[in-house]
Amino acid sequence: MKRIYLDYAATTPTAPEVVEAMLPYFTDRFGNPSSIHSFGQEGKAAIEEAREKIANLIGAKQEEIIFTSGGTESNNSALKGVAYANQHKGNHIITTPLEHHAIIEPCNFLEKSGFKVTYLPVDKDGLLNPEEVKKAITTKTILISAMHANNEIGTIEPIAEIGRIARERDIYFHTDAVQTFGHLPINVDELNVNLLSISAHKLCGPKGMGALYVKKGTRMVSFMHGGEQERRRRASTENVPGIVGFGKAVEIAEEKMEEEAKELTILRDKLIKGIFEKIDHVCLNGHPTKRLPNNINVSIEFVEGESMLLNLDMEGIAASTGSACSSSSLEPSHVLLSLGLSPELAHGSLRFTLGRYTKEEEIDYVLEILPKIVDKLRSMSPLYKKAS
Amino acid sequence: MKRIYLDYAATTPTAPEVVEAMLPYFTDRFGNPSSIHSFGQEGKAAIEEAREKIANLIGAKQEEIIFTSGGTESNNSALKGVAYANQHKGNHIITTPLEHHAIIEPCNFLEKSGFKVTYLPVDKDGLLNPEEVKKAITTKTILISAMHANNEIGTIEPIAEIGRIARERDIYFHTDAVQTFGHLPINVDELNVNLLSISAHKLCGPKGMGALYVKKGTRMVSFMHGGEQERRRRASTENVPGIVGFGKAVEIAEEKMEEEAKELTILRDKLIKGIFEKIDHVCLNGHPTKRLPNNINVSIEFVEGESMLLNLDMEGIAASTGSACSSSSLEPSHVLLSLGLSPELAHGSLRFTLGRYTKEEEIDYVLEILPKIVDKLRSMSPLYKKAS
Amino acid sequence: MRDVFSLYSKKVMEHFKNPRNVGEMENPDGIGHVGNPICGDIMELYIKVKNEIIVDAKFKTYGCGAAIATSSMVTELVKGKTVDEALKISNRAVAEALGGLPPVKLHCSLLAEEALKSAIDDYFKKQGAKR
Amino acid sequence: MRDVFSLYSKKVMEHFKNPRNVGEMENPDGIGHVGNPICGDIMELYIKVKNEIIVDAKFKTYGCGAAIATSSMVTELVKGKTVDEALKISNRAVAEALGGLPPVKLHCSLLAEEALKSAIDDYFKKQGAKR
Ligand SMILES: Cc1ncc(COP(=O)(O)O)c(C=O)c1O
Ligand SMILES: Cc1ncc(COP(=O)(O)O)c(C=O)c1O
Repeated sequence: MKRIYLDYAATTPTAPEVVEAMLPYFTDRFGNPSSIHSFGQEGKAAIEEAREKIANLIGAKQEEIIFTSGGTESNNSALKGVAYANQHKGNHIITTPLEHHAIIEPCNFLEKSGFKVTYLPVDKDGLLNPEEVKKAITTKTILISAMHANNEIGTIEPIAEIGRIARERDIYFHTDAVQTFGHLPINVDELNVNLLSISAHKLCGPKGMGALYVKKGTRMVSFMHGGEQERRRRASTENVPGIVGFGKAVEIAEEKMEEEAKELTILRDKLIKGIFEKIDHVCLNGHPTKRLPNNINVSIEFVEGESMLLNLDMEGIAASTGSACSSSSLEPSHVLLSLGLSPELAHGSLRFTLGRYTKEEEIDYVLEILPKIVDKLRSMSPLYKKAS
Repeated sequence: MKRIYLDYAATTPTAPEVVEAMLPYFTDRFGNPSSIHSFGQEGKAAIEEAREKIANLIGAKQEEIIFTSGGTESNNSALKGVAYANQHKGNHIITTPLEHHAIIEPCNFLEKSGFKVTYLPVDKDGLLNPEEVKKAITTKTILISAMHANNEIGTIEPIAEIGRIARERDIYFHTDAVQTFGHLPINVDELNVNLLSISAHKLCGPKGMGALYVKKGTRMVSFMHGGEQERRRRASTENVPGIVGFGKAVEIAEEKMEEEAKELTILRDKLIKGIFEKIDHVCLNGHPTKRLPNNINVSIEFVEGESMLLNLDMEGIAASTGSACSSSSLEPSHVLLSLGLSPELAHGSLRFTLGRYTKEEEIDYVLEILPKIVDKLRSMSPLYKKAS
Repeated sequence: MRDVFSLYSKKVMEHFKNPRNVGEMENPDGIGHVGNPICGDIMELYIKVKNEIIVDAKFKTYGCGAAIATSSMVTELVKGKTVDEALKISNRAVAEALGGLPPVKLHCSLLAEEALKSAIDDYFKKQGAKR
Repeated sequence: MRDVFSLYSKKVMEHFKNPRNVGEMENPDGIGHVGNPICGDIMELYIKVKNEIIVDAKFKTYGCGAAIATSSMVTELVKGKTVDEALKISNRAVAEALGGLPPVKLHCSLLAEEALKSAIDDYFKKQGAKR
């Protein structure tokens, strides 16, 4: 059976060109970049080349890019690093209820050590209002963190405006751009950010590889303590193949980004339209237009997400849900709940995220299969009975 | 020119079999292990298989292994995790002056937030004395961390005895086994450890991949906050190819370890003997017999380490030094200084670390080249003039 | 179906794919209704009892894979059992009959047990009312 | 030599591999001695001066690649210069003549500058003593 992967927001396949680029750095040019011999120096040269590509794509300087082990580490470093280093100025952090766990959990951790965290309100489409940021700021605010686009519902946030507000008040501003980097144009100056998190495996790069942009002059302490790598800002032997692969992924993204976004938007809108035509009692989650080009998130009433996923999987289609049942926490997606969705609708959510290798036939296939699955599940749902 | 790599303690080439094992997980079985669809579940199955291999090799249970991004993260997690979680019991940590920066720096960081750190004395061969551990323990001691074998001088420490002392007193005991895992037999019960750090790239596995053994029941807080991966103990999308590669590297190590250790010991002793025969004013750093099978560390008087390295590199030989000049700190190796070596001798240190692909001819070649280099450098050294 | 790489055992997936005894029942002797949409699991269980023996069982379930499979399994398990025997069917027995459930999904098997108890309760009540 | 993957520039490596003017000098007009083994760098610089012009320079150095290369370079730079001109040779000039040094190694070029100043100082002292 052919398998159709529509879960690009969770992770992407590593592009063959990326794997190709990485290969020599495993077995041949395998040196430790801290070593002064040629094995080390060729590794060093390779990571600096990758760093340059990443810096260029977001309009940053090379020395403003720190490699990390992924988006989660970038977020942990940014939040904890700024919080600890600026404690003397204040203990207040502003963020949003839409953030990935990799922001929420570090915030929870910081709250335990004396920081206060304010979560901004969001509207029903998951859009932030910069005016609310102004209201939330106090004299103790040292950091604002708001994601560039949401991983579940795809809503793209007014980061530049929020950044401007932060900058005017001299407050550090971080954005989690894990879902947008390599997919939408990013310029750190235009976005007015001090820190920006990215992760390679969301743009057909390798897993376990990320980076943090840190604007020159930003006061922060290290998160990963040890050796002198990354100008003493992130210890541990550099993952040279990973970094090279990240660089290659960025090179490809730079080239294809614009075209890919256009193509995916067409497929995205086709899938949304098709679902609405073929299934009743459906709603779209996230903003209808300020939306990632590859994100479809719908709630389908009277059926539960995981059972839809399993049925899709049996037909070879990989998707995702915000239903509790997909996590060990037993609570549905905090993002969907923050939009004001009922738990029922949150449990009935289904996310398809498209990507570089998605074909139109795959969308057609989903539109053929999904309605049947929904019918089947509704026919055994005690909720549907009552509603019909 | 043929290149000879004798810096295995810094990093190792990734074994071709390991790369082979990783490949399918980049492009084909690339799913996110948290996803419930088949792409995700095959990734999940793969990481659990690797976890089992690692657990088996050290006599641990599968659920006691947490994957990390490397030895540094394992050490940071262990130290900070135990310190923060046991703060109510005490604020005293005991460690050694031999530790890698990935232990020393987290300790420095913890000292800034109210913890006290005691560094144990070591003898001239870098050996710890378990009796000193007893003396250092106070009622506030919550954690002891002592490395299994030193990365610079190769001395193997009496970890089991130190562990016994810690266990009798109910104090958590961590060991940094980055240099021994996959090279020497390890059994966590025999070593009496609660936590043990390992890193894949030191045993022909991939860079950017490590693990932490955490004995069941150990009280600690997470270091990397975010999603629910690794039973909520280490967030971030799992580096599936890295984990699979780590598993494969461990599988190979298990098979070859004993034989490799024997062979390397012979080559090691040949190189040490040869250096002493061919060069005067030389001393061996580290313990003569309680020593890693692959480690040669000598100090060569009147010449400086980096200039030896560069000359070796020009002849195709990759080695390492504890001289200041190899780091940005401008201070010679803290490990060599802790043995009581004069700064001069520390600057004149040279480390060769052998490994799986080292051949006897390579050792012969070093013994042919090194004396010439030392002669050349001594002839331009103002120190040698005065001494001769 | 690629059972090898599934969150669930072969048996769970088999019951999930082809759930037994789905649907409503006309004139059931007992109805169990447990769960709520907030938790993401709702189960309705219907039983038909003759001479203290459960002769038929049906269900309707809104929920995850484990919820549907346990619903299916519990209806299979009760058929032919006396009411007293059925009361002794634990959630563990249901999970075991399915070849095990992932730890995070064990609570779903509780739902099945509760639905069964609730249906039998309802049966007792109705019996009591008849007398 | 694989300059492409070297810590140092081509020029530095060239001077490191074939340092110019290595050795002691008989009856030098000035000797500079700077650095100490604790820091890992020691440099001795000898100059021969005729009519206020440095006609020869030699060195002995214990130290890293940058220390040796800057020693070699500074001896090349001073030859043919007047003592006053030589005094103006900065560490930056030495580093630049070598095509740059890695940032962590810039202090080594300071050593060369200091050795030169110290040798000229010594020359002045000896001149004073002669008068
Ligand atoms: C918005 C966002 N932030 C952070 C992360 C975490 O990145 P990683 O899995 O690379 O740690 C993800 C994805 O997992 C994400 O979608
Ligand atoms: C003893 C020891 N501990 C920790 C580390 C750090 O490991 P990693 O580079 O994988 O972070 C190393 C090597 O770099 C080491 O030799």
